[in-house]
Amino acid sequence: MSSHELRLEGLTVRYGHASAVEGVDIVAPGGVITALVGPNGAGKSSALLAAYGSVAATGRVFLDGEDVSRLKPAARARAGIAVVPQGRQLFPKLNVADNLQVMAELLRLPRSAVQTAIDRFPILRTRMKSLVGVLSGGEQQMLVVSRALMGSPRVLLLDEMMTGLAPLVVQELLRTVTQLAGEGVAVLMAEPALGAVRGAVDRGYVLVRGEVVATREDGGAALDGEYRTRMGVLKTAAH
Amino acid sequence: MWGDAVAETLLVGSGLTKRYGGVTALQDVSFSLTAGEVLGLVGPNGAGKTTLVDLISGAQPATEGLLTLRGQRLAGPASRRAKAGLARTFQYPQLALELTVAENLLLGRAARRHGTVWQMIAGSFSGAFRPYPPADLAAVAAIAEELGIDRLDRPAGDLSLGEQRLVEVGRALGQDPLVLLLDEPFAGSDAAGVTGISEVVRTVQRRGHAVILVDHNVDLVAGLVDRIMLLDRGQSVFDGSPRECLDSPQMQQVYFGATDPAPAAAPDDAEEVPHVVS
Amino acid sequence: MGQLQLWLSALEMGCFFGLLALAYYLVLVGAGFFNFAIGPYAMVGGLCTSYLVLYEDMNVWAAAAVAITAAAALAVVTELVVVRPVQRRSGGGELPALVAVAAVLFAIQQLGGYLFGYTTLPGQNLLTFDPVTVGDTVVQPSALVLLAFTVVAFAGLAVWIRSTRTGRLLRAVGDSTHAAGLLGLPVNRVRLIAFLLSGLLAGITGLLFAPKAGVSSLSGLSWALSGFLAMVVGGTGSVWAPLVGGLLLGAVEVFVPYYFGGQSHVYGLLIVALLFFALKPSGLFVRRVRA
Amino acid sequence: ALTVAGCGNKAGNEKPSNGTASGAPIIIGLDEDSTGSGASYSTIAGKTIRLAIQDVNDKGGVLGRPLQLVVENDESDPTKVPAVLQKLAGQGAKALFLQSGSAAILQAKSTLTALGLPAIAPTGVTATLVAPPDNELIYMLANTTTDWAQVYCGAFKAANITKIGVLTDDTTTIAALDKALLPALSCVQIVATEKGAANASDLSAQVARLKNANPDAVLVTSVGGAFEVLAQNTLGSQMKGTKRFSLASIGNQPASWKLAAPGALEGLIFMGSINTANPRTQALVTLLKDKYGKDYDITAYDAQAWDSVHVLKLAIEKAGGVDDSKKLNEAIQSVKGYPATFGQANFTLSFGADKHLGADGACGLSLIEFGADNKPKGPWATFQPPCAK
Amino acid sequence: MKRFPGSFGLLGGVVGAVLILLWVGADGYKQTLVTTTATYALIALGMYVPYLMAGSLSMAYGAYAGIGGYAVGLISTKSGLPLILAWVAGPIVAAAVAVLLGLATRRLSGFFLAAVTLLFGMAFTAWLVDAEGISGGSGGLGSLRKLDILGWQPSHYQVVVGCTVVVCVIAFLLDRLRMSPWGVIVRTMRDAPRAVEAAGVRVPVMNLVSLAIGAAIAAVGGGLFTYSAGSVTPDTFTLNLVFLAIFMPLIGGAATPWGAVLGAVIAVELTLNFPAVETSGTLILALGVLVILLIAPQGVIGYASRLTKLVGGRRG
Ligand SMILES: Nc1ncnc2c1ncn2[C@@H]1O[C@H](COP(=O)(O)OP(=O)(O)OP(=O)(O)O)[C@@H](O)[C@H]1O
Ligand SMILES: Nc1ncnc2c1ncn2[C@@H]1O[C@H](COP(=O)(O)OP(=O)(O)OP(=O)(O)O)[C@@H](O)[C@H]1O
Ligand SMILES: [Mg+2]
Ligand SMILES: [Mg+2]
Repeated sequence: MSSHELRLEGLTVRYGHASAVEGVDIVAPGGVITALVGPNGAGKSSALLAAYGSVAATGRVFLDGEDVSRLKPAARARAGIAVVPQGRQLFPKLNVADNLQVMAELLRLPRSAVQTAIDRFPILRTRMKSLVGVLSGGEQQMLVVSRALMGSPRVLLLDEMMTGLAPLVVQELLRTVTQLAGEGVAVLMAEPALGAVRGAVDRGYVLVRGEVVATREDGGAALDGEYRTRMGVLKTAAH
Repeated sequence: MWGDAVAETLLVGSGLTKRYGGVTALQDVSFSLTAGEVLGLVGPNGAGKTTLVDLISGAQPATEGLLTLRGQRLAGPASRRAKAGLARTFQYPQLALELTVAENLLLGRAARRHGTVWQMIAGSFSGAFRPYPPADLAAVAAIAEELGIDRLDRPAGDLSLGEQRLVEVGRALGQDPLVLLLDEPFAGSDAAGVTGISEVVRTVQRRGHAVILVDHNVDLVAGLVDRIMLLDRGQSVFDGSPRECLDSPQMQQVYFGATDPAPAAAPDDAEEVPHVVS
Repeated sequence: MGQLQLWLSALEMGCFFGLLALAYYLVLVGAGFFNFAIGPYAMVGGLCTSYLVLYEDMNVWAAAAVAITAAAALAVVTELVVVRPVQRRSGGGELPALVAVAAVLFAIQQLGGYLFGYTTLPGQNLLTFDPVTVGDTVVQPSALVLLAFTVVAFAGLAVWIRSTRTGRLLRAVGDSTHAAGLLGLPVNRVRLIAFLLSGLLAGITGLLFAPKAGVSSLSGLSWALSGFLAMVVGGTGSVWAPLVGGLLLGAVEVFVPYYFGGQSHVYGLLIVALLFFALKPSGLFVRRVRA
Repeated sequence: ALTVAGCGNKAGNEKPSNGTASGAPIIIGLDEDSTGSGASYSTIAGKTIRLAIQDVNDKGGVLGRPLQLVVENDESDPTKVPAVLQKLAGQGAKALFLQSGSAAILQAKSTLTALGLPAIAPTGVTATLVAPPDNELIYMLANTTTDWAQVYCGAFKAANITKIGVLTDDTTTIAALDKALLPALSCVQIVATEKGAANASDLSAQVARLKNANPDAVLVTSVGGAFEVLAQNTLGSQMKGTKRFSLASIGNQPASWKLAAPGALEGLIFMGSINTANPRTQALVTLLKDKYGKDYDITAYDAQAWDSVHVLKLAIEKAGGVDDSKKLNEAIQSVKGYPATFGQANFTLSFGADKHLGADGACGLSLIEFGADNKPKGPWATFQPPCAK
Repeated sequence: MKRFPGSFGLLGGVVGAVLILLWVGADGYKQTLVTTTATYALIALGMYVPYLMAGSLSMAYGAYAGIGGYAVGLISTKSGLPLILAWVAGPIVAAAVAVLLGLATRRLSGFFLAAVTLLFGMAFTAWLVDAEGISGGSGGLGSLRKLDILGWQPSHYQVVVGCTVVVCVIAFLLDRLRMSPWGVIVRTMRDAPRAVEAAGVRVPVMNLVSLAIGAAIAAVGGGLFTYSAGSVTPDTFTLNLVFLAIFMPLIGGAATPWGAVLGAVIAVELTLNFPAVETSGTLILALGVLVILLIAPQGVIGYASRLTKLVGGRRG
């Protein structure tokens, strides 16, 4: 059982002139769950997408010590980086099976991978031939998650993965993710508030206005406390 | 009138049913909402919450069922119901991405002035000669302040998804609705957003209007609502006070999972979060 | 009844409209975009062949090969030089790219006129055999070839789109270019394939249909509009939708004048369209999803 | 591939030179649709206008001065016409040739009045072009539809035809022409009138209706081109044995004959204006063949373009110059008995204040029959218009 | 800028108009260029509200311009009414027709609407040819009266000035309309119609209103052209013109109505005044459009404002 690692060095993302992420250094080691918390618009999604390669960024991305900054998203995906993007990044007019099949082909996985992914959530199996666009918000989110867990990722980038999912599903998913982390997968999850996932998080970063303002290695509760103080401080500082 | 003594009944739905071909998304759901009441709507994924919001707001026609608002039958296209006093947000934000945040917020206000054909025609003239009604601008500024939205001149497309949700809530609030329907407003919100949205719910409640709040963050919902309705597979399986609901076997079974008890840090969390930054 | 001739005409027109609509459909599915330059590609396919045969004494097959290559090349150029840069530079906006292809439409028409002349040229038959006689109706070889090609093209593309890897990618990219790009699907390559195929298809279609009434540089616009109408009537819900739309339009074009008098064909078309769209505002085949 | 296909169709568009004429050039404007929907026929005449001007200049010009052509392209778009005419006038044109689609020419009339410049529409066929309003300054050469009606009637009578069907395109040009022509065909009963789109790809429905009406003959009225040939192809295969008549355009567009299915034009009779017995026609044919090669088929367009230039030349000479456009206009109106290059040997053109259509009598016309090779084989034996003069 | 919305565009428009009028002077050709430009600009402005703001592409603009043109023609030749009434009657009739057509197609959107309105445009031309008694048939209407506004008979130059004024006024008003709450609603309809419905505005009805406004403006343009050209025929306003009108705002910049005006100026310059004798104006225009879209996909105005922002940004 090998332990993987994702390392972002001096990562910067700009949209036009506005900078969303400004030279952050983030490490997500295998075996633990690393959180990236920050208020809305802090740049969490931008950082995660930059790690996956689908927004233009400067800085370097290392997967298990290897520089993958030059690789395109498809190549990074094949190298083992999986992403649960924020929002509904699905193909609404394709059915559930085809949505997964497209990803399976991108990752060059056998057909059986699609079946495995569908079986991750019972609802998906019953809706296998439905167009994804008619599913409920949560059902779509389940599809996004099971698509990301296809194959055997080395790194999981989870952007607000629990959005719109019922507690039952959240618990189930947290167990899965914790288990994967235990198997050595590097997990980096972005959340605007730790809430329900607090207990599962091992360490993390507080991101504010594109910059890392704090790092905690001592568990989710500590990170959450740090985040809350920081936000409180920021709020009063602004007044 | 005598609404002070006995809370007036605002919105009543009875026998609401929605079928898509073979799929029954909603089955014979009834509810009633009094003035000043906040109703929480929870249930597992695919239970029919969004469908119910769609049926009430008129985004989709009901297969069966009847709705009344203040005793008047509520039917027809979404716009007519909005004029009657409904406002809603969408589970996935529906903003005009090329317009600025301010303009998106303005839509809620603007629509009030352009509801009828004649208002639309008149609006096209008055708009050409007198573009900005100061009252609307002030209202938009107040809403942005309440929700903590800043930099109003950015295109909405430049916002992060969480920020977009907030704008969506602000737009609905701008309509000053009798009944505000919020579909998962807390999803992806940070602490400030949660505070802002909770504030919005309270504001509407204070005005003597009602809110239907859909969200999976049961702790937050429980802290805000007067009553919770639990939906499962399209049917209403429980309707009662938040405490009763959280403790009910139905809730344990269909929502939290039969074996698990309710999540550990539930109630204090709900209290805590909104206060962090205030 | 002697109406067999009319049915044949309707079928022939229908196949032609359907094929053009299929070319639209390919780009629509693969790039999420209405490519109005389909008509001019078809025009080039027909006109270039005729020109080369008539004025350069080329063999029909060689000329056809040149013309179809030219049409496909134009489609590829449209994507590489016009649509892609314009979309990138306008931040994915739909309108600038649409206007750009409308400009491409006019540019190709005018260049076609400049290169091949402004007169209508007779279409060239790829295969010449004796017309087939059915009762008192005569079926021209060109019609048979067009019919056969329609069957092959639709069946082939239906299978391709539904069950191959590239076909599935095509649908995914056209459905949400954003999601596709985000995940790392080969968006550019897939779009290029869509354009290339539609160019090929349009080129061949123009060439096969030209014998019916000739082809001139200005056929591009009217063909673009016919294919567009067929596409819109059929809807976008299925690969077969363009064919159904095309056949319906073909039938309308033939039978409306037949029953309501040739004087009123424009009015007839309008009324039929109004009635049709009142019942089916999004065409015959739709894939409905929540907004 | 596209460069291989480099083109021969630009030949003949070069500007005429001053030839042997010296003196200050007389500027003539040409509004030519060289790239729009009328390009396929406008350019035929445009080419010959240039040829005729070159010829005039080579022979010493007009009043010793060369004619100089300025050309603008309106693409048959009526909204561009006013600007194009103004532009020509701005370049010093003293008279204009309007060689464009007829909607464009119709739009030009009022601008002409505003500019005060006389103009000739060499190949115009629609009487509305020179009918009021705003017709003081515009002229046309060919016969009127009234003359055509007479000729057709004679033909129908000679061939024992009492019921005809009409197949027509949907252009405004033809709508105007039909309006004048069809009522004048009172000698026969019109049992059906069918219309098809000018860019139609299929006319079987219209032809089927015509067939149901069971006429003795079918008259196709169209601006020519693909529509005409498609009509003849369909008629040829579905109404075999029914006599077919047509207007002039099919005869004037040799390029379109190739569009016809083998033998589809055989027996078709059209309203020709080229009569090889006319010595002036013969001279022009020689000239054209010298210029464009042995295979060149002369058309009425060539002859009318040629005559337009010469009528204008005559008028300029009569007016003694071009400085006074009113005088020039009157000079055009004073041209009488000009022996035309088309029509029969004794056919002439005359103009007047009320006569903006040059043709004198029906001698400008003759009915020509197509042969099995899809080419005109010669005058129709059954009937020819009487030529009184 | 906040205090007087639209002043920036107006300033640019007025300066441009004055420069153009100075350039024109007494030259008849240049005057005609201006009236043609004004016509194109008005038709493009007519498309602005429904097409660029609301996102519904109607192709019936040839018909709307035609109605404006025939209003001038009919009032001039078949009635004794003051000619100026044509610019009241024409736009009203055009708006009414647009509403009727819009009602018939109210469930259609996007390209479905384009398809049906395209057919309507063709049918309208055919009807003009057929309705001899009303429209003068294929020959159209000519020999029009000159304007006589309470005894004042404007000269040709004054008409030219009038055209530019009308264009500037309409562009300015549309610009303000775009920024108004009404404009916000209409612009939201394009991307988020569900949100507009949910806010209480009936989207199909609002669409009708915007289509009517567009048709009325286009009719003003058709009337101007007919008046200055002196005649109108069924074929005067062709499908080509509709395509031109679709091009123009994108050339100039779709973000403001002034872009449509600038686009019209460029389109006329490229098709009519470009010194490439005897080549196809359409070809030059098409290539011009492509070049502009490749260099400045937001149109010339968008490009210019980006440049000024860049320069300003450097300084600031
Ligand atoms: N157009 C449709 N066709 C078929 N099934 C549909 C359609 N729309 C909704 N459904 C189904 O109806 C059910 C209810 O959906 P709804 O969106 O109301 O769920 P929800 O309670 O909002 O769930 P979530 O919490 O995931 O948002 C789902 O199973 C969904 O797949
Ligand atoms: N496409 C874009 N164009 C311009 N600015 C953008 C774009 N996307 C995001 N931004 C801006 O970049 C910043 C970071 O956005 P990002 O989506 O990464 O935030 P986030 O931390 O994920 O927020 P949330 O919690 O709301 O998802 C925000 O200020 C946002 O406004
Ligand atoms: Mg985010
Ligand atoms: Mg939902």
